[in-house]
Parts: sequence; C-alpha cells; structure tokens
Amino acid sequence: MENLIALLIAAPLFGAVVLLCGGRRLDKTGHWIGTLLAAVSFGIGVVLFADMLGRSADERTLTQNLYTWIPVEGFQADMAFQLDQLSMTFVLLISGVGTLIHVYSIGYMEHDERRRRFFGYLNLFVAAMLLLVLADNYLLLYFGWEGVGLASYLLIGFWQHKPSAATAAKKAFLVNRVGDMGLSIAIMLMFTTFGTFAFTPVFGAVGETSEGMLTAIGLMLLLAACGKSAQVPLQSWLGDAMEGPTPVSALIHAATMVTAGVYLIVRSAAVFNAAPDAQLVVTVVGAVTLLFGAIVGCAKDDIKKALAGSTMSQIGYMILAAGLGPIGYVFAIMHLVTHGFFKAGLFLGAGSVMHGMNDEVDMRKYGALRTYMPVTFVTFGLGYLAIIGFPGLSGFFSKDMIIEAAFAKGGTEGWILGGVTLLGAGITAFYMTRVMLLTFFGEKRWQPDADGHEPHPHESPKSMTIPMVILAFGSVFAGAFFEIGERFLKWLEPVTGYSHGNPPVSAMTVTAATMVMLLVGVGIAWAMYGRRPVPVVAPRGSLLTRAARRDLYQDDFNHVVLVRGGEHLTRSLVYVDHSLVDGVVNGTAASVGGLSGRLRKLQNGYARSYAVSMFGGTAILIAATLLMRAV
Amino acid sequence: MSTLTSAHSLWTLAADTPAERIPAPVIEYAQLAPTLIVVGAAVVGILVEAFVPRRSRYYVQVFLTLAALASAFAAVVGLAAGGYGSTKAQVAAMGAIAVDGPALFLQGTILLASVVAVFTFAERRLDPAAHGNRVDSFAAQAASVPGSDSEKAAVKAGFTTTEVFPLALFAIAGMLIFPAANDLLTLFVALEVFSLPLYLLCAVARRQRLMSQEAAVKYFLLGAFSSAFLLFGIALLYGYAGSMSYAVIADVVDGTITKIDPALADTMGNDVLLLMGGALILTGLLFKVGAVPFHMWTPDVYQGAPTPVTGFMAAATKVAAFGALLRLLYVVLPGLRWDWRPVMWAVAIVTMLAGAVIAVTQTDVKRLLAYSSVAHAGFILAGVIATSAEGVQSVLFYLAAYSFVTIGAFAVVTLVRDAGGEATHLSKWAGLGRRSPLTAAVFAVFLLAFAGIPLTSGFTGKFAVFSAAAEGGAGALVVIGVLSSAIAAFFYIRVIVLMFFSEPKADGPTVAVPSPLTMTTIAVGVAVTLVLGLAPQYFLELAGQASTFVR
Amino acid sequence: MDFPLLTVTAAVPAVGAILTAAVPAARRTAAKWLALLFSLATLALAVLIAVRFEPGGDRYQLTESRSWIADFGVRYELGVDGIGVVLIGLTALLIPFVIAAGWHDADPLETSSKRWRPTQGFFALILMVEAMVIISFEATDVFLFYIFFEAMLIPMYFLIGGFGDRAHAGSDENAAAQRSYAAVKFLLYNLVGGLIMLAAVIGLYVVAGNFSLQEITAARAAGTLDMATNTERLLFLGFFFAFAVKAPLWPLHTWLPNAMGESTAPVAVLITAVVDKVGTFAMLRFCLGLFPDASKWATPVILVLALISIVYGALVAVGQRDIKRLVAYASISHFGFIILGIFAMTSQGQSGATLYMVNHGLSTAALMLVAGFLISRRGSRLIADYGGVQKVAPVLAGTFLIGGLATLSLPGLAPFVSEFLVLVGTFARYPVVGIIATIGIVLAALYTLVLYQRTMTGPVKEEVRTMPDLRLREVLVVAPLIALLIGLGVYPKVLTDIVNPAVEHTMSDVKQTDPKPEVAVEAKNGEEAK
Amino acid sequence: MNPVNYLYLAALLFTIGATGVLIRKNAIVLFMCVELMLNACNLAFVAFSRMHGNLDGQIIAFFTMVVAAAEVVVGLAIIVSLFRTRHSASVDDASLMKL
Repeated sequence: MENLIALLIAAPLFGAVVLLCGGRRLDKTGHWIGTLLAAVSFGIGVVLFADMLGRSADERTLTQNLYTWIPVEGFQADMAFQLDQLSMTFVLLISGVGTLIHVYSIGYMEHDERRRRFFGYLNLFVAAMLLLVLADNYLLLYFGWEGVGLASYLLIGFWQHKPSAATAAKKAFLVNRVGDMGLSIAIMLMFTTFGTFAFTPVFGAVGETSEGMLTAIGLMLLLAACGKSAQVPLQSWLGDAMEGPTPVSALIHAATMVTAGVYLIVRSAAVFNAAPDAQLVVTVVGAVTLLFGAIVGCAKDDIKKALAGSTMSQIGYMILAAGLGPIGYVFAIMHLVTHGFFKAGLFLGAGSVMHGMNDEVDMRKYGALRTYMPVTFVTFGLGYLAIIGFPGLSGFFSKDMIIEAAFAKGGTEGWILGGVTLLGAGITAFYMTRVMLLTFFGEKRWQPDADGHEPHPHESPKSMTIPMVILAFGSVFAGAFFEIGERFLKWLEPVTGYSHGNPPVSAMTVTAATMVMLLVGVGIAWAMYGRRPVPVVAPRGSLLTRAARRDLYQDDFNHVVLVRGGEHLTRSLVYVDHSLVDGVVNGTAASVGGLSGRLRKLQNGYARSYAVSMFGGTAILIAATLLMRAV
Repeated sequence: MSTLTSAHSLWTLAADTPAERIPAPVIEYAQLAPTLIVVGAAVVGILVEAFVPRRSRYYVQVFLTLAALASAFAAVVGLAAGGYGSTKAQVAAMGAIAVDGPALFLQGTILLASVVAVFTFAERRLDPAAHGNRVDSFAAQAASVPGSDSEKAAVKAGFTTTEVFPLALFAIAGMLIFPAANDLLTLFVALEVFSLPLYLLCAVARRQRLMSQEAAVKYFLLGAFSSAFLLFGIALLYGYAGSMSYAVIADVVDGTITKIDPALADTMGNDVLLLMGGALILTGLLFKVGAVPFHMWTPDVYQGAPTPVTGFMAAATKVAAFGALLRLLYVVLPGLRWDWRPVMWAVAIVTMLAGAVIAVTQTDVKRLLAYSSVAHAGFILAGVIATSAEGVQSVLFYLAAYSFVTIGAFAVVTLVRDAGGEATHLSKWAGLGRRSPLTAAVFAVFLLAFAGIPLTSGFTGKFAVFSAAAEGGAGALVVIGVLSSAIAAFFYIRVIVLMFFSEPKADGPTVAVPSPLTMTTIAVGVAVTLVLGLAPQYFLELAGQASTFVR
Repeated sequence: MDFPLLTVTAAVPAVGAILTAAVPAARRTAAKWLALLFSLATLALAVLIAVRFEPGGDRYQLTESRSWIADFGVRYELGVDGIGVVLIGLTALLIPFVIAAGWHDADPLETSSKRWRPTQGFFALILMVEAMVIISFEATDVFLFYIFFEAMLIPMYFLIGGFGDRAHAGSDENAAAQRSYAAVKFLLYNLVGGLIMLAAVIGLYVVAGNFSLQEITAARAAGTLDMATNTERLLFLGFFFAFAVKAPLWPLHTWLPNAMGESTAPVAVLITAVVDKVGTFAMLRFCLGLFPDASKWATPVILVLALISIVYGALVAVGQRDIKRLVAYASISHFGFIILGIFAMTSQGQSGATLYMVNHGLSTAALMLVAGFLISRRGSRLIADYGGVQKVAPVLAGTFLIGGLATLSLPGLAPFVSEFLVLVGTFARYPVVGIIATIGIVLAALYTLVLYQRTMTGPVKEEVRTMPDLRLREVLVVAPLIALLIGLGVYPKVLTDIVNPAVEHTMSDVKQTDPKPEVAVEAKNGEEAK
Repeated sequence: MNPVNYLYLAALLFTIGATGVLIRKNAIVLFMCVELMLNACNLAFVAFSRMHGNLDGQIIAFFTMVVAAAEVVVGLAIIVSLFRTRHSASVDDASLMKL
C-alpha cells in the first residue's frame, strides 16, 4: 500500500513534464491530460485514505523510502515519504480542491493560447505541494517548499507580457526566498544539534537539547512559515500575486502555498511544544496578521485583493491557533480545510464574475449581479456565509473553535488573543459583507472597459460552475461533518496531540460573543454600502482607509528601505568594483608605464652620458665594496 | 737615504735576474685545439681575402668558417669525452688557460651559437638582388661613404664584405679564450681580441649605415673605456697579489699562500688595492654582460648593428662574459665572497628591474630585445650569486638556453622587411599573425621563452637560476626576480597582442622568404627552445657535470 | 601502470589539437568535426577512468610515474582521486558542448587573408586547453602541475583575445581594443599569480627537495618533514594567491568579468566552468595537502574573503547591464561558496565544494550558452536591448529560465545539493559564517530573476519580434545539460560515492574531523535500515 | 724614491683620462683620453712589478701597448668612416638612437 505514496506525486509531476515538453501537438488535449492526472492523484489519495481508515489509530502512519538522496558522512538525506493523518488531510485537500480548480480552469483559460503550459504549471504546483506534505524529513520538505515557490512564480507571472505580472511573480519568489532562508537555517540547526533532520528522530530527540536551541529552530521555522503563508512581515507578496489568473489565486489561497506554513508549524508540533517562547511569537504573528489582513481587506476595491486580505487574515487565525500548541493544532488544520473549501469557492466565484464583466476587478464597477449570474451568486453567497461564520456553516465551527482555543490559552494572553480573534471575526463579517453588497446588490455601476466594450454579464460555462457548486457544498457541510462527534479531532489527535486548556469562559459565551461581533460587522457594512448608493470612484476616505488601501504602507516601507536601498547599494558597489578594485590594478600598471617612460629618458643617445653612468656606477661599486668591508 | 737604497735595489734587482732563468713555455696543443683551430681558420680567412678571387670568396669563406667551427666543436666534444671536463681538468699553456668543465661547456655553447649565427651572416636572399648580385646584410664596401659614387660603384661591381667571416672567427676565438682565461693578462687580451672585431662588425650594415656607424662608435668608445677600467683593476689586483695567475691570487686573497716575501706581505696588508681592483675588474665584465648601470650601450648598439651581428653579439658575448665572470668570482675571489655578494645582489636587482621596466615603453623590436637581454642578465646574475655548484650549473644551462632563443629571435627580425630594409618599428608588426601566421607563431614562441612560460627553455632556465639562488639563501632576490619577470611578461605579451590581435596595416611589411640558412637558424632556435623546455634533464646533467672549476 | 590511461586521456585532445590546426584553410567544417570527434573520444576515455576507478580503493589510482627532470627532483607522476575523477569528467563532458555551441563562432571574416585560419585555430586551442586542464587534474607532482597550470594560460589567452563576440556593442576597432585588453588582463593577472606561486614552488623545492605530492604529504603526516611555521605560511600564501586569482576570489576577481564579457559564450564557459576549476581544485589538493597547518592558520581570513565574494559578487551582478558580465559576477559569488566549502574543513563542506565545482560548471554552461545563443540572435549583450523574448522564442526562454533556476540553486537541480552541503558544512563549524552565506541564496534569486524578467518577459521589443527560437543544434547542446542538472539534482549519489572517500583523505591531511552533533540520535540512519 | 708615488701618479693620470672621456666632445680626443688611461695602467703595472720584484707587470705593459695599438687601428677606422659620412667627429652629433 505504501508504494502508492510516490504515485501521488508522480502522477501530476508526470503531467507537468509531458505538458511542458510535449510541445504544440498537445495544445488540443493538454488541459484534459492535466486535469486527468490531478484527478488520478486524488483517486490514489482516496484509496489510501480508505486504507488508512481501515487501520487502528496507531498503525496509520505509512512510510516509503525510495533511495538515499544526499549521503555525505553524517549528513544523510533520504528520498523518503511519510503518510500519516496530517499528511492525508492535506493530500485530500490539495488533490481534491486542486482537481476542481483544474476543471474550472478548462473553461476559464479557454481563450488563452498558452493553456497547455498553464495546466503544466498547475500540475507542477500540485506535485510540489504533495511532495511538501509527504516528505519524511525537512530537507525533502524544503525541496517541495521551493518547488511550490517555483510553481507560484510561474503561475503568478503566467501573463508575462504584463510587466506588473512579471514583477509580482518575482516579488513572490524573492519574499519566499527570505522565508526559505529561515527553513534552511532551521535545517542546519537541526543537523548540528541532532545530526539529522528527519521528522521521527528529531522529534524523538527534542527532549535532549536546550530550550534555547529549540526556540531558535522554532523561530526559524516560523520565518519560513511567514514567507509561504504570507504572514507579517513577509505578507507583501500576497496582494500582488493577484496578477495571476484567478484559478491560480484560488489554488494558492485555498489548497496549496499559503497553507504550507500552517502545515510546517503543526508538523513541527514537537519542537514548538518544547519552546513556549517560540509559540508565543507564533501566536503574536498570527494575531497581528489576522488584524492586518482584515483591515486591508476592508479597504480594497479590487475584489481579488479584498479576498486576498481575507485569506491573510484567515491564515492568521490558523497560525495563531497553531501557536496555541496542542489546544489549537487540530482546529488550525480544521479551519484550514474548511477555509480551503469556501475560499476556493469565493475565488472561483470572483473569477466567474470577472469572466462575465470583461475581467473588471473593481467592485465599485459591479453591482446588482445577483440576477445575471445566479449560480455564481448562490455559491459565492454560501461561501460568504461560511467565511463570516454563519451558524451551521463550516466556517462557523472551525473559527469558533479557534476563538475558544484562544481564550483557553488562559491568562492575559488568553484574553488578549481571544479578544483579537473576536475582533477579527467582526471585521471579517464587515468586509465580506461589503464585498457581497458591492458585487451582487445595489444598482448597476458597470463601466465600459478600455476598448469601450459595454459589459453584459452572463453565467459562466458548466466547467466553471460545477466546481463552484461542489465547493459550495463543502463550505456548507464540511464544518458540521467534522464537528459532529469530534470526528476531526479524533482523526488528527494521534499526530498532533490535543489538550483542552482551561477556558475561562464557557463555549456558549464565546459563541454568543462571536455572534454579536458578526452582527455588528454585517450591520455596519449594510449601513455603509447597503443603504446608500456606492460611488463609482472611491472617496478619499479616512486616514485608516487610505493606509489600508496601501497595505498599511508596509509595502512602501519595503520599497523605500529594501528596493531603493538595495539599488543604491548595488550601484555604489559596481562603482567600487570598477574604480577601486580594478582601479588599483590599472593604477599599478599605469605607474609602471610612467616610471618606464621617465627612465627611458636617461637613454638620451649621447655616448658621453653613458660613460658618465658607467663611471658613476664604477664609483658606487668601489664605494660599496669598501663600505662592506668598513662595516 | 731611502731613495738611495731603493734606487740601488732597483739596479741590483735588474742586475741579478738573468734572462735564462725564464723557463721555456710548454703548450698543450691538443687541449687548446678548439681555440687554435678557430684562430688558424681566421688567419686563413685573411689570406683568402687576399688571394681568392672576389666571386668565389663568399663561398670559400662560408665553408671555411663553418668547417672551422664544426671541427672546433668536435674538438670540444672530444676533450669533454676525454674527461677534460671533469677528472682530467687542468690548467694549460703555462697557467694561462684553464681546460675544465665550465670552459668546455661554454666553448661548446659559443661554437654552436656561432654556427647558427654565421648562417644568418651568410643569408643573401632577403634583400632583392642588386645588379644581379645577391646581397647580404653587410655593406658592399664598408670603407665607402653611404650613398657616395664609390659605394654605388662597389654595389654595381657586386662587392661584398666577406671580411665579416674572418672577423667573426677572431671574435669567436677571443670568446673561446675569455671564459677559459686563467690569468688576468689572458683575460684582458681575450677581451680585446673578441671586442675589436665586434666593433668593426657593428659598423658594416648595408642598410641604415649611419646608425650602424654610430652604434660602432658608441660601442667602441664605451668598450675601450670599460676595458681601461678593467685593465686598471688588473693592475691593482696584480699589485695586491704580485701575480697574474688566478690560482696565486686566490691563495693570496684567502691567505692560504705559503711563501710570502716582504713586498707581498706589504701589499697584502692593503685591502683597498684588492677591493678596488676586484671592483674595477667586475666593472669591465659587467659592461660586457650588460648589467645596470653599465648597460646603456646595449640598446643603441643592438639597434644600430646589422641584425645578424646583433644576434651573434647578444648570444655569444653574454655567454663568454658570464663565463669569465663566473671564473673570476668562483676561482679568484671566493675568499672575498662576503664583500662582493651584497654588491652583486644590488646589481642583480637593479638590472632585473630596470631592464624590465624600461622595456615596457619600447617601440622598436631590436631595442626591446636589447632591454630584455638586460633583464635576463639580471636573472643570470641571480644564479651567479648562489656561489654553489647548482649556481654554476644553472647559469651554464641558462646561457645555453638563452643564446639560442636570442639568435632565433633576431633571425626572425631579419625576415620582417619593408622598402627601407628591416621593419623594426613595432607599429609595423601589427597584424603580422594575420599576414604570415607561421613567422608570427615562431616569434611568439621565442617571446614566450623570453617571458619564461612553462614548456619553453626560458622557464627551465629561470627555474634553475632562481632555485639555485633560493638554495643559496637569496630568497628575497627570487621574489624580486619573479616580480620583474611579471613586468617583463607584460611587454613580450604586448608584442604578441600586436601581432595577433590587431588588424594588419595596409602599408605593413612583408615577410621575406629566407634561404635554408636562416630557416635552419630559426628551426634550431625553436627546437632547442622546446627541447630544453620539455626534456631538459640531459642538458641539466651535462651542465651539472661541467659545474666544477679547475684551480 | 599497465596501460597509461591518464596520459592517453590528456594526450588525445592534444593530438586532436595538432591535427585540427593542421587542417587546410578551405576545409573548415572538417576541422570542426575533427575537433568534436576528438573531444568525444576524450569523453569516452574520461568515462573509462570513472569506471576503472574504485571509490573504496587507494587514495590515488591509475597512477603513473616516470623520471623526468631528476636535477629538480621532478617526476612525471599522475594519479587521480575521486575529486580528480569527477573534475576530469566535467571537463571532458563540457568540451564537446563548448565545441558544438561555438560551431560558427570562429568562421573567418571576409577581410582576413588566405593563410589566416581562425577556425582551425579556435578549435585547436580549445582542445589544447582541455588537454592541459585534464593533465593538471591528474598531476600528483607539484612541478608538473605548475607547468600546465601556467601553460594553459597561453591558449586561453589566444581564445579570449582572438575570438571575441561578433555581436558586440560598439565599433569593431573598439571591440578589438576591449578584447585584447581583456585578454591581456586575464593573462597578466594569472601570470602574476603564477609567478608568485613559482617563488613558492621554488621555496617548496628548497624545503622538501622533491615535488611528489604523495611523498611530501606522507612526510608531513609522519613528521619527518617539518617546515618552520613562517616558511609554511609563506609557501601557503604563495600557492593560495595563484589559486585565488584563478578561482577567482575577491578582490582578485576583476579579470573575470572582462574576460567573460569580451569572449564568445563558449569560451566564457571554458573559462569559468573548466579552467577556473583548476584553481579551486588545487586549493583542495595542494594547499590543504601540502600546508595543513598554514591552511588552518589562514582559514579565518579566507572565509571572510569568500563571504565577501559571495555577497559582493551577487550584489554587483544585480547592478550589471551586460548579460555576460552578470553571469561572470554570479560565478564570482559561486566561487565564493566553493572556497567557503573547502576551508570550512568539514566533509560536508568539502564534498559540497567538489560537487559545487561540477554543478556550477553545468549550470553556468547551460545559462551562458543559452545567453550566447540569445546574444548571437540580437547582436547585443546589453540586457536593456531585450524584452518579451519568451513570447517569440519560448523554448529559448524556457531553457534560459532553467539555467537561471540552476544558478539560484533551486532544489531538484544539481546546484542545490552542493550549495546546501556547503552551507551545512560551513554552519557546522562556523555558524555565523554559514548564516551570512545563506543571504547569498536570496541575492542569487534576485539577480537571476531580474535578468530573466528584463530579458524574457514584458512587452515584446521591436528588434526581438523576429527572433527565431532555438535551432536543432542549439537544442542538442542545451538539452543534455539540463537533463544532467536534473539528474544530478535528484540522484547526486553517483558523484558523492566517488567524492566522499577522497574528501575523507583530505580531511585527514588537515587532521580535522566533523564536529559531532550536540545530541547523538541513534535512529539517525534508521531509514536506510528499513 | 718610493714607488708608491708612481701609483699616485698613475691614479692621477687615469682619473684625468676618465674625466677627459666624460667632458670632451671630439671622438679623437675621447679616444686619446682612453689611451691616456691605458698608459696610466701601464705605469701602475711597472710600478707594481718594481715593488714585487717580478717581471710580470712589465711584460703586461708591453701587451697593453700592443693592444692599445690594435685599438687605435680599429678605433680610427671607425671614427674616420663616421667622420666621412657625417663630416663631424663630435660624438654628440651621433645620437640618432636614443630612448
């Protein structure tokens, strides 16, 4: 059975190779091949899942060791996989949602002549992400990790003829690289501490080293997670990443990429449990990002950017939960899964809207679309209800759990974190409602696009709507399904462990509070965007609004400090290289030449001056000899 | 009173030294054969000039010269085989001439170098024939004023200066004796014997006679000047030791002499005589070697002299002069080592650096090579300073390697010609590699050898002298030598760049197709360069066996 | 000692060079095929060496020893250890690609005379370089090594100065001037380095009396040959200086950008992927082997210089306007990694460094050759003259991207393995240095992606619009390289198995052992156990 | 009288000769100065031979004269030919080659 694991990755990888090397002859069939292979991977996943359910909780971990990858003395990295409940969860999410997005893309990318390559990249993305979650050691995980980075680079920059897209892709890759630094340093630390970086032995040996070392490792892992999961301070790439085709955004935000960070932290539970300080930092990062994303999400008029903000904030929830330790791990993953459903749904919906509106992204130019694209409206609506945590929908359960867990952390921390999560819930309700209202309600604010085409919105083709529907189901029922009988908890607990913590207030109170926040958020949103007409051109807005529109100036900070500074640095170094380092050398050469020029003047052609030099030379020679004797 | 006694003693001395006490000299003709053959051939050459009809003179002279040199070389080989280089090494001709390893090795080198040099002397295909007579690099009639009617007539009549061959032979004879000279008198005479013919040879260029004559005058005056210094040095040394013989002087210098008469005891006390004498003799030899600051004649003379002569001088003179220098320092003045070594250090350093640095900005090939020869003199001096068997070995090897490269290089220079004769200005060499790759490649090989690039004889030689110097404890000298050879590399490379990487000029020079003579010279040059670079072992051994002086 | 395989391997390209040079002017194509043939024959021999070589066996295998210059204590001694084997393999592997890629680079211009045969010369010189590089990888006699270490400058010099880019910004004289400047700069830099090394070689001779690497190393280990501390240090510096110029290490690097910028892409590959490797290889074999103590003494300074090279090279690369110069500075940064790995004195570091030499060779070759194809199409080396190429020439762009990704050492491609090993190896002994070095991986991404973005993406430039995609010959050149990059990226074991034993020997030369992990985990290698 | 004085004289003559070489222009005069130096050497030889009471020095003196004579022959030949081409015997005029 474990021999199937490699196939999980192999299928989409094969697809990628075929599609990218296949050449034009595959243009007709390419997208089908891609989708098929993604589905195959999902199928295998399901088989393995069934098999896993058939086992008792403690024998559910499968491992497959292909060969030794890098063997140098003590440094032994294996090409080996490990499939446990945690990986399983991700495998299903990735391959499942991934497949749906493939299907969706068939329709969405229909008119793009490079569709074949697009599917190649999608397959690559899925493959890399699967490798990431299946690796049994950190170096192999790093392999997948960077693979994801590459795939995202290719997909975000898919429309390379747009400079903005190319720049966004580059930015995403670079920011991720900064995170990768963290991961590689963490691996080095593990190697020097434990002499290995494979999960099992490392987690086994955690007890034997100092807490300081573990904290260091934990923080480095967190840095990595920040990069991939777009957490403050490495979140800046996420917004620009919207330059990519919408299915890509869906894939990045729901199934792959950003979830990697959460996976990394939950996977490294053993390390974090032993390093409270690191955990605290994790929760802080999560909390900050949670608010940051939410605030940004409130101000964006670009529908995708708004959703991006919401993703950031939702991932913030997960990171925060992961930071809480055993109290939160399970719920982090649970929220990750449910979020996978509804966020994918929302993005696909957004894509469908754009599809109908000549790729217009400014929500202020939407409005009243509910009648024109009903399916999109409904699915999007369900996704919306799910994300704001409307009772009974999946978001409600998963988010509620996290909020409870945050309080359960106990002490002032608990109160603060809990407060933040509550506040976040409120803001989420606000900005999602805003999106909803601006897009589907109110009066038409449609504008002709650049080439003067009046938009006439229409429902998207089946290939696009079907995935949306499926996802909508997910976003409605997943939460309940997981929660009833604590299925999800029982499923994951053997891997991540679980503890109740000590909730200061009862679950009911928390839920009630959440509801209140929810209503407040929705209310304000309705008051602002539901009651009065929405201006097509965004008003100047308050200081906060303007800040939020510019991602709270965090990007500008990067630009000024890193980009500008970097440019100056490189320019000055180029100058140094040319005039100083090289100058010294050329200078010496020149000075030799000059000396030569001066010396050859002595050779003035007059025999007598030569005689003089001889005479002088003799004199000196004699004097020297005598002197030698004298001293 | 004192005057009286001295006057009296003067008289008595004169009285009671009867002539018959002077023993009849014994001459080992067999062991002096090489020299004698060459001298004899030179004399015959004069007679040839006198009696053989003009038309056939050239051929007779060439044949005679080559035959003489060949047989002389055979004699040298025979002597070496007979063990005169090692076991039977001895002092011949009443202590006047040493027959030992270094002497034979250097004589062999000189003879071979001379052979190839004479080939270039005899080359008559480079210039277009004048009035149906083939012409060589020498004036039709050295005595006649350039451009005058008499010269035109001489050219018309097809005169050629075949005297160059006997002159060369005389010079060679002197050079053969010079490194073998075992007393100061022989040293001086040999010096003059090879210098005077060279002065003349410098003056007889066919093209650019003005420069040729100027070169001759400069060479002659400065040469005479330096030999005066040498002579005065000899006088002082004689005064110090009371003898001309190297052996005796050596004994006196390191105080191992047995019989000391009062006069000697008196002068021996006076080191100033010794030191000044030694210094002055060094001056004379360093002049011939072309060491800074006695080098200034080199560029002018090298440039002005007919190129074949330049090649001959540059190679053979250096060999002979360094031979004499070695013998002087190793046989006569080893006792004085601690006095002369520092001085020679300084000279070597200055020579290496100055030669390399000044060459960087040269614009004339011949002058460039002249300065490079100065730099090389510096490198060889580094080997001399080692004062060890390795030192001698390395110097001998270096001289052998260097002389062939030099003659070859100058031979190539004779090929590159334009309307005005040889085109020696570097700018004219631009793009030569495009026009005639082979010539350029050959010249590049020589330049690389000069630069001491591995796989050429230059590298082996340089390694030899530097390692000898290092073992002699002159590490600093090695470092400086290495640096200056880096500088030197720069200008050799400049020429290569010029030849290969710059576009040929429209009015560029043509490369004359030489007769087999010059071709042989160049071929031999290349062959030796590569062989000594790739498989030097045999020759190193040879030099090693030849590295002990007889005393 | 039965069949002189090593000699033959070095001799074949040399013979090929002579024959190629002898081909008459008219038969240009024949010369090309002849050269290619010989390079392939050499490759076959190199493979044979790899096959004959037993990783577990003696340190030096296939040894040959003949007397050569007894008076200098020089012997003609050849022998290969694992490091030598892989580097010979790399050399023999790359030359055919270099030749194929440079197929038309040396076709004579109209202005040149009948007797001028640049094409023959070009390929002959390439083979000559190959021969000399191979023999210097084989030499176990310091003098023998030095001879070829120096001699290879001459053919390289003619390759750089004689055969510049046709596609060159600026007028032709200007181009020629810049080219010969670059050539002279290359030669003088390396010559000065070599001459200073010569002084050290002589010093070694004075101290040791012979040049046999094995004897001296053995004597050093046995303590029968003791050098005064200062002598050893001076000699070490003499050797290291030459290698650092060749490698090149900051601040002795400035010749590389000129040389690579002015020469044709294949020659640039020859310089950075093959010839420069001799420098790093020699550090590993000679500096550490002959002067272990001095090496340890000098390590701190060298590490700092290596770090500077890494960061500085990368940053300057970002600021370049010229594609080839950018690649050159990238290489400088990579050489920093190699030297870092060598002097980290851990088996990971040194194995990594050795792999790095190979992988850097492959990746630079891929990137540079594609860049060369690109340049030959547009006729300019300036990044600013390109844009949107991926639209018109997707295959070219794709290969270029892969080359770039290899340069930024993406996991799955060979360079990642070596780079990570170097980092880990360094980190294990010098954590701070290791961490600073990791900055390099971000900067690498920066210059590569900037290069790709500016040349390949964005709106299509007018001049680029008609650019043809890769031709068959070009694809045949690039595809195998990419295949190798991927293959060695996922299965580097083939190399590490050969290299590791050699590295162990080197480690024992310098009497160093890997730092032990803080916590000894028993189940460390449990995975293989299964 | 003390033969050392002859040495002083010799040294004096030698120096005069050398100085003459350095300061005079005319090639002939230069050459004469060289001869003077040689003769100074001769004087020194004879004086030393007198001091040491052996004949070597005097013999050398004769050799020196012969050599000097030979030098004259060669030297005059060269100088005369130069004079005939340039109509000047000044060594300073002969400076085509320099630097």
